[in-house]
Amino acid sequence: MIWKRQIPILIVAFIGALTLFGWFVEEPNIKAFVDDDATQWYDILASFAIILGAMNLMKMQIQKVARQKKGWPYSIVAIFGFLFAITAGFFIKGVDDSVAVWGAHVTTEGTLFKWIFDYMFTPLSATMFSLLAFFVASASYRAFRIRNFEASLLLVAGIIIMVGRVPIGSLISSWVIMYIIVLALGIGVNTWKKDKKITFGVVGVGIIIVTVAGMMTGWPLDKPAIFYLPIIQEWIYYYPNVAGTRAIMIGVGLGIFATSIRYILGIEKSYIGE
Amino acid sequence: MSMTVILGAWIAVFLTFGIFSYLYKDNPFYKTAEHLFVGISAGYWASIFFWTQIQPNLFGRLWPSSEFSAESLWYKIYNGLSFLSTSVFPPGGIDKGHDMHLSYLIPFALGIMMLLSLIPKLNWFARWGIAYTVGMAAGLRAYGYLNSNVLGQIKGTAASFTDPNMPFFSLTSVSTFNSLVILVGTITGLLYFYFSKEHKGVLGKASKVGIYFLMISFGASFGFAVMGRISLLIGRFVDLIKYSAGDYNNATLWVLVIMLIILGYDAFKSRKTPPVNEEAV
Amino acid sequence: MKDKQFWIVLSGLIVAFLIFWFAGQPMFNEDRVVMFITIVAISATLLYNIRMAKRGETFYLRPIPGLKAIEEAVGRSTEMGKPVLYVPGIMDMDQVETVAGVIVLGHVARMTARYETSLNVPVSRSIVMKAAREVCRESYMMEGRPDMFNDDMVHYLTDDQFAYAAGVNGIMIREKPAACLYMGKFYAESLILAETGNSIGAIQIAGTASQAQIPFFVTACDYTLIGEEFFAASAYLSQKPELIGGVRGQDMVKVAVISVIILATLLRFIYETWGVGFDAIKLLTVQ
Amino acid sequence: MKALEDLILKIGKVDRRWIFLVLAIAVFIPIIKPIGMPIRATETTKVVFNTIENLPENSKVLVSIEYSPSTKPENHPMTISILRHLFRNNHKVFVTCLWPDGQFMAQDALKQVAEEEFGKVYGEDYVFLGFRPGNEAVIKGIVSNIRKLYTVDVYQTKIDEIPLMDGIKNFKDFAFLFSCSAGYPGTVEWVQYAADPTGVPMSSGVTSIQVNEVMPYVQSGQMKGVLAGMPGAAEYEALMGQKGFATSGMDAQSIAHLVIVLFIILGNAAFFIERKRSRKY
Repeated sequence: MIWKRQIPILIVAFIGALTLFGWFVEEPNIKAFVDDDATQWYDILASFAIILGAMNLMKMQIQKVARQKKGWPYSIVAIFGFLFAITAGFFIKGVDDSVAVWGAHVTTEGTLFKWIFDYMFTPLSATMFSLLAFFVASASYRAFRIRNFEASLLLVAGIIIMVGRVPIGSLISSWVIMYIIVLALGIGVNTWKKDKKITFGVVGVGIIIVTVAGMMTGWPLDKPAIFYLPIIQEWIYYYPNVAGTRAIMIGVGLGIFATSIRYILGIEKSYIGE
Repeated sequence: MSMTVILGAWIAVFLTFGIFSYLYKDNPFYKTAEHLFVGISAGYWASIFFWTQIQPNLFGRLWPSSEFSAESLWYKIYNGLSFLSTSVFPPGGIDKGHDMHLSYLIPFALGIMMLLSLIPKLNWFARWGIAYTVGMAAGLRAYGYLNSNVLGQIKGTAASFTDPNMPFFSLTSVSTFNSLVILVGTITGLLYFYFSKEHKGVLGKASKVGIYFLMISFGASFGFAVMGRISLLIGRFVDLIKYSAGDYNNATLWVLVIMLIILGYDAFKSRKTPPVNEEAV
Repeated sequence: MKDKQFWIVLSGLIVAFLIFWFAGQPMFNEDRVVMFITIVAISATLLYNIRMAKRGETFYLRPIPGLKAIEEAVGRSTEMGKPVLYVPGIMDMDQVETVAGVIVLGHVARMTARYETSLNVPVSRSIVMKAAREVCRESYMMEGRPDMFNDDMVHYLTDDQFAYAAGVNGIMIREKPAACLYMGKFYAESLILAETGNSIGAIQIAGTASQAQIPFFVTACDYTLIGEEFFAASAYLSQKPELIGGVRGQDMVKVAVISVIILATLLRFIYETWGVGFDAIKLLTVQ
Repeated sequence: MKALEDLILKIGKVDRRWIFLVLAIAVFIPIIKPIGMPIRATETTKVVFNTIENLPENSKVLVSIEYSPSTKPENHPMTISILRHLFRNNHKVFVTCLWPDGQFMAQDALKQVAEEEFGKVYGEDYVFLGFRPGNEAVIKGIVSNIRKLYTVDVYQTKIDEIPLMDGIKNFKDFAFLFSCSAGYPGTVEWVQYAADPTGVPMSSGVTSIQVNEVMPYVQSGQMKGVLAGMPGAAEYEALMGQKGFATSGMDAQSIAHLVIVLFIILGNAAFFIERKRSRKY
């Protein structure tokens, strides 16, 4: 029990405290260990963890094949892929030592490993991510609804960022935006007063004001600046957005700090499955 | 163009369309491509991490070529390992510019224990190595997050209101108005996540304002997320267009046509049997 | 001052540090003393609250509207005679969000047991399946309806992200649940799930801390528990002292952060206008 | 009016595969037939440009590559433009990677810019240190002692034999850091463990998804500007006066965004009509 439970907790407490207080200690030996060797050990263990993950995955796939679970022929494909990559990683370089020695082969042009990267790993991972563009499109059509004020705020901010960020946004005149605002105002007044006369009055007066102002100034594309999409977009992005994000960032930062301290003090033991 | 490049292009196109075919429905092309992805990436990551860290920085410190002597017992062990694989353990020690550091036997042992945890009875073996990484990450993050994400942000929020050159209102540059937006937004946003008191009265109003700021930032995230996905799609299309050229024997066109025929035939055939969950793509 | 032991240890440590400091603070990086004090202060606050919670002190946690919404959703399912679908995310139990998701599942299972509504929980990890089953069984026992519980309520689909999404979509379209609850760690599949749920007209409630997915949930679901709200809800439901104490402790730190922001702004104003006091911004810059 | 409402409702129920097709066409056509819309640089992009422009000649700049091929369309054009800018102003460039795939990306960019466009000499004008696993621990290693972490470069040449590495001991020896990042580990970790604790200025190019995560750092001055996604890369290309991949994708990006906005509006129109009708009955 002590090996399975107490020692891991002790390791976390010791290494965690050492690293945390390593930020404050000026003693050269401790500093050298904490900053250089301890981090190197961490890097090495991180690599072992990745290899362990890969082996675990393969273990599961092999079990699937051995027990002929549903969809097992696809697991053979996965195992084949793994073996192929491992072969290129450890057994067949594909080039001479003069081009790349072992170790450099994982990055050098012309090796089998690089070929796998270029023609298998790259298209697969890139396409996986680009699938999402399609899902965003269909969800924006069928699911993103203005249910309440919060959702409408979100969608409006999102649309302004989406259009204002790309070149087409700078082609939309600020006067178009003003007309849209007048119409939106009309909708707002309509839901509030529920009187068609007042609505038409507001919209009519608004349109006349915007049109007269436009004729007097000669309809400049980007003036007045507060109605020009790229400018609105930049303001939202740099101020209200940062304020909201910062609130979340501080909250998350405190959360991570709290979790880390709980780990170091041994209160949180989820890493040993408790 | 060399044969391997053309073959590569064909495979790349096949895999790209294989993944895209999920948009039509979950089908064998997609499943094959996806499982291949799982396998390839596992092997790929394992190889990369081995050759960039374990071989040079662990073995390179345990058996450096700078202190090689054929007589010592330590290097006799090495020669034994070298017999297994000359690529990982080249004759004469590993030359990566390190001195010998036997303290690195500790992470080596922890790493071996991690790998041994694959044996079901020894699965707790991994805990020691994981405990080390958890402890170290906790120590690093506690400081990093507190300094950059809490203190740094407090600093950024506590703006200066005394600069005489600062305009009161300006959308794109620093102004008193914008500094106030940040100040109010951050504080009310934090209040929304305050749980020890019911959100009524002043606190209720403040947290209401806070949620509006949060929603605007989620809106921006939304816009950026859409933007990113579209960019990636553009990248894929550009690649597919590249591979449709004659240099690659029009890989894109051929693969697309063949796949459409197979999926179309399948759809035609399954039309005769009633669809079970047609929309369940 | 209820926790004597805590205060004795803390003041002992402070005295020890003061002695160390006035003894010329050997081997200590003075530039970072602000960070050091901050770390000790926040840790002490957290620890104090956790200890208080463990000693049985009850803390007030504000009602979270999302939990009320869950109750209504289950109620509507009962009225319509349709099942409730619960998705605990796609990650393993080592993620805090999955753990929170499973805790909320326990709460939902108690309601479905009480109202005799059927519950469907597809999962994508075998360990999550075990944990979720255990939690559901316990909830049905506590409501005195062990007869209604069966293991198939919680069933494993597949580990693969999109294959799992396709499987859940299939369930939604076949069974047409009246309520879909998504509570856990989500990635890109959030969109696919929420879209399908929307198309079958289900009430949807989500809870996650995955920041990139929150916007999609907010626009596609009827209610979303955002980040810390989700954790607070699960702490509240779990009644575990270390979780509740943690929420309370972090709340205190948040108030402190807000006070420091206001104070620093004021100090900065005073310092820059009249040159009185000190530069608060410089103090907060720790290199 | 009723006919229009019916039409909107009808297309509101369309199979989602049609929506997929519309998006595919909206992205595909502008790639084939570009319009060439003008690009307007945002303030945060200009800040990055000016910061690099104002570095004194022969500055030592660390460029860290943290992305994989999955986000190549967004990040790669940034890397290319930044390298161009640095080499054009005769700075010394040091390249590291926190992501294993970043090595390939960096290699690709260096080959194109350093070798082919500028004919720079390896070891004198730039060094390619490559990837080390370990996330934030690697950053901590670079900050405290880069020579312990990197004893050899990517080509397995010893660091001591590379002239440019003379006098480089740790992160403080660099004048500037540019991180081209797609997630964890990346920009956030560089701010937390390198820029904030040392005060060395940094900028970053990030994927669209990540922008919001780093914006508070930009606003508070912990980072000097940021390049946001593929549009950010296109803006940088415009500032550099050298068009590239990102610029050529902007038309497709614009059209696709318009299509998505249109989808949101149409979808909500259907939603409101439905709600109005269900209230009546």
